[in-house]
Amino acid sequence: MGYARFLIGKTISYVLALFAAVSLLYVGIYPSLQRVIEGSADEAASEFQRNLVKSHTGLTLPQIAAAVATFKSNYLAAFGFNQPYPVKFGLQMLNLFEFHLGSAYNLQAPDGSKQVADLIIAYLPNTVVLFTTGTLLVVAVGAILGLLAAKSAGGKFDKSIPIIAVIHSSIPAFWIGFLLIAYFAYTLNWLPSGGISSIDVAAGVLPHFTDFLWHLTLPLLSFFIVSVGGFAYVVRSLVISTMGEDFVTTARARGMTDRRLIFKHVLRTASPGIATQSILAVAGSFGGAITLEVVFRWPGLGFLTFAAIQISDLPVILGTTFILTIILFLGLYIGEIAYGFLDPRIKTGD
Amino acid sequence: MPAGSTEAGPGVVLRAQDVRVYFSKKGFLEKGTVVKAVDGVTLSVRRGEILALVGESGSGKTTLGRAAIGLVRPSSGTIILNDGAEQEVGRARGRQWKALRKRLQMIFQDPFSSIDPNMRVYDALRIPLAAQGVRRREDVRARISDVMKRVGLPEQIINNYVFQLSGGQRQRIGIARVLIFDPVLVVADEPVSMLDASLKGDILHIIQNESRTNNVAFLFITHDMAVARVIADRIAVMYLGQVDEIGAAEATVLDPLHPYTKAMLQASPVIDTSLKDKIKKVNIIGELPQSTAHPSGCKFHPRCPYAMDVCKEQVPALKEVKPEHYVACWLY
Amino acid sequence: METTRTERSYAREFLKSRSGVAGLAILIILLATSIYVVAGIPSSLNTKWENSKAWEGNPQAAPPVWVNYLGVDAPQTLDVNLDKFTGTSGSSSAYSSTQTFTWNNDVPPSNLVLTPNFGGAAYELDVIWTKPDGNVVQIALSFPTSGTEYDIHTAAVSQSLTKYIQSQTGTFVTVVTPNGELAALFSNDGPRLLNNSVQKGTYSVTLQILGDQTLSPSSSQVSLVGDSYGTMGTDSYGRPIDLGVLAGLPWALELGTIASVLSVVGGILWGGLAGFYGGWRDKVMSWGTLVILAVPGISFIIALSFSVQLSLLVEALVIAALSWPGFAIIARTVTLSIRSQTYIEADRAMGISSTRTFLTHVLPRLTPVTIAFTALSVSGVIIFAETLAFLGIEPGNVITWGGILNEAITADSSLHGWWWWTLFPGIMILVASLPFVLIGFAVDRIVAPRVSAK
Amino acid sequence: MTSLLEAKGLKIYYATPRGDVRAAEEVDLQVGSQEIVGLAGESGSGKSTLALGMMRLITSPGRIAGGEVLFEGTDILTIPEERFRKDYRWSKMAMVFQGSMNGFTPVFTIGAQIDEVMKIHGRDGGELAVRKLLQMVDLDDSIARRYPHELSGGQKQRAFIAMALALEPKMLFADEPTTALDVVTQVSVINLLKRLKNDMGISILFITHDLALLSEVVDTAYIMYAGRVVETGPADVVFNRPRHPYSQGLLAATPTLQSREIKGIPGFMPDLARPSDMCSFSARCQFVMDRCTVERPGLKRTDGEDVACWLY
Repeated sequence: MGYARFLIGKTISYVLALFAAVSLLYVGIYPSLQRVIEGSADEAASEFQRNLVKSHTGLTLPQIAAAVATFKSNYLAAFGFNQPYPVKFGLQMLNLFEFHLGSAYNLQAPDGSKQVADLIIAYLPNTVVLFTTGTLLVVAVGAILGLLAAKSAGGKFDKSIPIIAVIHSSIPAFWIGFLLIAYFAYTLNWLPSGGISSIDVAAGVLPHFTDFLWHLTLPLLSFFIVSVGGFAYVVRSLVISTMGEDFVTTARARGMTDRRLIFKHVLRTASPGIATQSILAVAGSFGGAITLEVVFRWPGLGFLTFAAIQISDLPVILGTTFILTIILFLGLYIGEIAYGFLDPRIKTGD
Repeated sequence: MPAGSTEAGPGVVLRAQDVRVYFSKKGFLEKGTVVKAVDGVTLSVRRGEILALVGESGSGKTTLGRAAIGLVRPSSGTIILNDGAEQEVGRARGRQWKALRKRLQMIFQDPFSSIDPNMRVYDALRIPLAAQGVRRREDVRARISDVMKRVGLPEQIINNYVFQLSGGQRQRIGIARVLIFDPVLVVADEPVSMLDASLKGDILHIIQNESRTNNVAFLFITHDMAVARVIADRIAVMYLGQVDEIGAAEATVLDPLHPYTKAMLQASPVIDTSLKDKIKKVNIIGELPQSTAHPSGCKFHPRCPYAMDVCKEQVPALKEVKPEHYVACWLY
Repeated sequence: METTRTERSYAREFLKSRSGVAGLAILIILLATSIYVVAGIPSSLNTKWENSKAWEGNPQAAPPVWVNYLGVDAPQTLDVNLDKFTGTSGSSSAYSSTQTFTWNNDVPPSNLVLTPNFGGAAYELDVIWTKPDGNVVQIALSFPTSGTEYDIHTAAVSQSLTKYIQSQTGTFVTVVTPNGELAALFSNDGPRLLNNSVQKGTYSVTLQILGDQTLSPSSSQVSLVGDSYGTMGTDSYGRPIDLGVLAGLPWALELGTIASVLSVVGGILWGGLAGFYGGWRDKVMSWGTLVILAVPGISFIIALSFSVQLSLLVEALVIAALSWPGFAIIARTVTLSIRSQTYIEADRAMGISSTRTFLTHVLPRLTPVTIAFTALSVSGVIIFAETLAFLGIEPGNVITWGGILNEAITADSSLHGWWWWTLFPGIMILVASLPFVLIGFAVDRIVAPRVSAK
Repeated sequence: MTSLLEAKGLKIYYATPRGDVRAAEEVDLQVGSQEIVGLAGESGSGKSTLALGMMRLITSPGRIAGGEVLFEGTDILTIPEERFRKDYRWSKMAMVFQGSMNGFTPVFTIGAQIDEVMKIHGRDGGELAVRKLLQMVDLDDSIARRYPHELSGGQKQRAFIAMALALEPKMLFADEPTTALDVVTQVSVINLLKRLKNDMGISILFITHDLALLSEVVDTAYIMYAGRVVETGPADVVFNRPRHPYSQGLLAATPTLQSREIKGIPGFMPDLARPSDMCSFSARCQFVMDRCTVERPGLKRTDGEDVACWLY
């Protein structure tokens, strides 16, 4: 009951936040967005004109020109051109949320479509796979490392955690990618240097999948190396502060083994805090994940963005930015929900 | 009009009239629940008197104390400060409110958290003065050294950081910060409950001394009947936001009227080694109800061994059963 | 007794932390280097950097010079300067200058660049190249232009060398690669000229200029372009990586400092005030924090860069505007714990204004945290900005490590084994961030707000 | 009466940058079977440290620096930690803390935690066993399904006592178990402790700073000051005819319903990191003699009790 209320409250607050974040985005990209819409109006109009001419409707040239002009102004009207700003804002936001992202200047989806939405649909799953696997790995291993460090606070293992955290904070993800490629792909020849899979699904699902994992290894490893230290450090601090609480002494007095105490009681108690930190970790590692796609030519949204930057394909850049906002936002939302689920005070509605 | 308010004579510095403080705990998409922290209290404090407000946690004594000096705004009722002219405390705002701060003061329970440990003693005393417009260096010096003498602090600690001091010394500074204004009324919220036994006596002496020699009135909040007896002139016993009994300290402790007061006194420990193999009987039933669900009628009736039908339905008013000794109970 | 500390004891403790002091030392070195760069490297470098023509004299994609010590034979560039000319002037003038040099590498250089300087119009330029064994190779150029660079790709040079190869091998060759031509200049002579090993020893170069008017020949140069360059090698345009790495330092430090000071101070104040106010203002402000947290910084700036002209200040402002939420969240937690202390209420009871309460109790507690975060955040901003540059988003006219790395990945440097191209700019990012991280962690350990989340 | 628990010359030190803080120094203490022994003193006197030490719960930077603790004749300080954890901790000697209010892990239900303590010591546990324990401390069955934060202070304290009884221990350490409770609730907890002694034969070491409360409960009393026992004997002797000036001062400083006035004890406790040869109370004692500042008095038996003072 308490949790349901928490859930509804958080959902409303997050949806409003998403709307606000996208509005902010809208303001930031306003000039280029208008250019993109006008560009796609032009393209649609010329497409329309071609069709008119091809279908031999018997219209005269001036009639065709007039029809095309009407078409174009209708097209622009759907995006609120020639309307007051609030209406324009509303219409364009609506189009954004309906994924009417226009068509790319040059880039194409594997199926040949130039629609930005199609491009994103083609590239999105790869980003999700890389990013969620990476985050789960970092959270799981980081939590264990942090716990072990806290357990032996002051010990050798514990002292190495800050070092890992320093590495985390001073090395860009993509550069780690470079180093790993140079070593594992070109020096040792163990792992592929990039790409997502060199075996077609037609050759069988299992070989395709193993090859996919094969290609996933290095980008995942890079993501892991860069993110795990910082997260472990945070977990360590949280656990150490939890270990100072009264219930730890009493639990020890109850004859609990240290292992049980730390892995069950302390971890579970610190878990809402860890969830919050995961949220921040997700937000923080997002940029790094995007650049890794570039380094490993992993065909996800980051790679798509990079390709679009190289050739100034504005519609694609705007589209990926919008989608990445939503993905990041979902990550944060899931973290928040997990937090509520883990804290009994929220569960019981206190 | 309930008794207790009738004593609006010239000696009264503060009069609370049917004061209620309700907190609404309103969440998102949620019907607000109301916590009735103070639920219709009428009492008055006389000049230079120590009135002890005794009750268990959740009785509303602290909220009443805070409301009395204007830190919490009452939901209804009036609180009148009578210091030469009458002034409404509960409604004061802005400059008026700020001016009240000099005359109505508060001593807090925890000497460790009520003074910023990172401050120097001098600043801890200087900043409140500055806030009230005392800025001349000589004036500040003079008042600080005077007040430190009054609370028995050696002058050489003035440049120490607060964190370097012991709990007893910190509580003295807490009192000094209050006395430096020469207030009319001070709410002392459990000022000795966190101190070691050997320190309690000294702190209580400072408070007693201020009330006798400087005519400072104290509203002394405590959960401990024994402390109340030692320090107070009068005792008011609170239960679930209401005053059940009010009278002279000796009379209230030695000859309590309200069943709840009696139970509290039965429960209070005494030095008595003969009790060691006996199960102590306390004439009270069950536990304190939740803060949001107060019983109807007399709020004590579900726990009262003498409860009658009338108790369930009607709220008893404070009655003067003996001279200057009021009780709110249908037994009388 | 509580352990609370004064500013001075913070400083003392910091100086006791080994990593903190190390960070401080690195930072001082970096700052000194930046001052040297700003003062010593002309700002025209930035425009020159983008002009690939300007770097043709350098070996391209060459490893650093010190690889020679690692057993790799990669000759350095050797400049043979010819400045003392002797000869006759008048309507028929002839000048010449000779210089010797020693070649001890097993491989020939990667290019030969001839830059004659004679002022006026000459009708012929000859290079007489004498190998240690005495054999002479002659290169002739008709109507040379003073000040122009002639290298192995120049047709006339190529023709002269082809002729020499034919004379030695006795066979007719049509196409000779630049490698072959350079081999011809340096190898042991004979029929297998192109496959013979390099002659080690003293070579002599004579430059002869013939003209029909008086000329003023001066410092001319024959440059034997090596296969290694500088301390960090070159990229595929021949631009020295070490120069780029140095030039990128002030930008990174400046941007990092401005952006992190703005974002940390802004975030701490925002979160601190939210926590201090409490109530609905806290709710609104925390929600505002969430909004910015939900904006993916990198993509947002990428998109923005197509609407707004980036400059150092604009980029710093935008990065700051997007990166404060983390600090706000932590500052809010710290402030909430301060606010629950009774001394905040005590202040109110004594009529002390809330502004003053914030200044005397909250701000001092937030200050050490702010210092720690500012330090940590500088490294965050540097990495963020270099990441953007790596993706191709940077203000025009600056040299950035991320930009160099961007060119490296575009040129497939890993595939070609040009490790120096990616290694050094990356290390530089690490070196520039490291002192801030070390200082930040050291301060953080000392002030240890032990912030439990939420 | 043979003693169930006996500390002999127990020393517990905490390492600090200023040197070892001697929280407990040469403490001798006995708890007989089916006896409630009281341990009183102000903060910093070492009374809580002593209980933690006897449960072997002192963690770094603290350490047990000497002495022995006998439980049924076995020195429990020398047996391996794992065996002590399994065979003694909670199963033979349980503990109720001053902070028992916060003694439950906040994220598990009360029932689950009581059940867990039985399971980890090889008992069956189960819902029925939990319910029986809760009934023993007058708590409703529904408490088992609640989270700690849903309970009042008194309920939590009683639930914790239920958990302490889960393994039927012979010895219970009760460290300020009522300090955070209201007086009425305090009585119910005290009555509960008395019932445990009388009905179940459990021995209790009751630690508190409240002398009045102690006088109503204990058979034998120990008064501690600055890490040492200064007076000990049967309750009626210690409370009715205290000998040590500190005990006298403490009684005069304790507010009870009988008192019209209470007195403070001037001065401070000495720095426990700087051991000296004098009587540690000498600086605050109104009867101080020359001898007190050069030689420390040991516990001496006089009139049916032991007191460490040169006056006797």
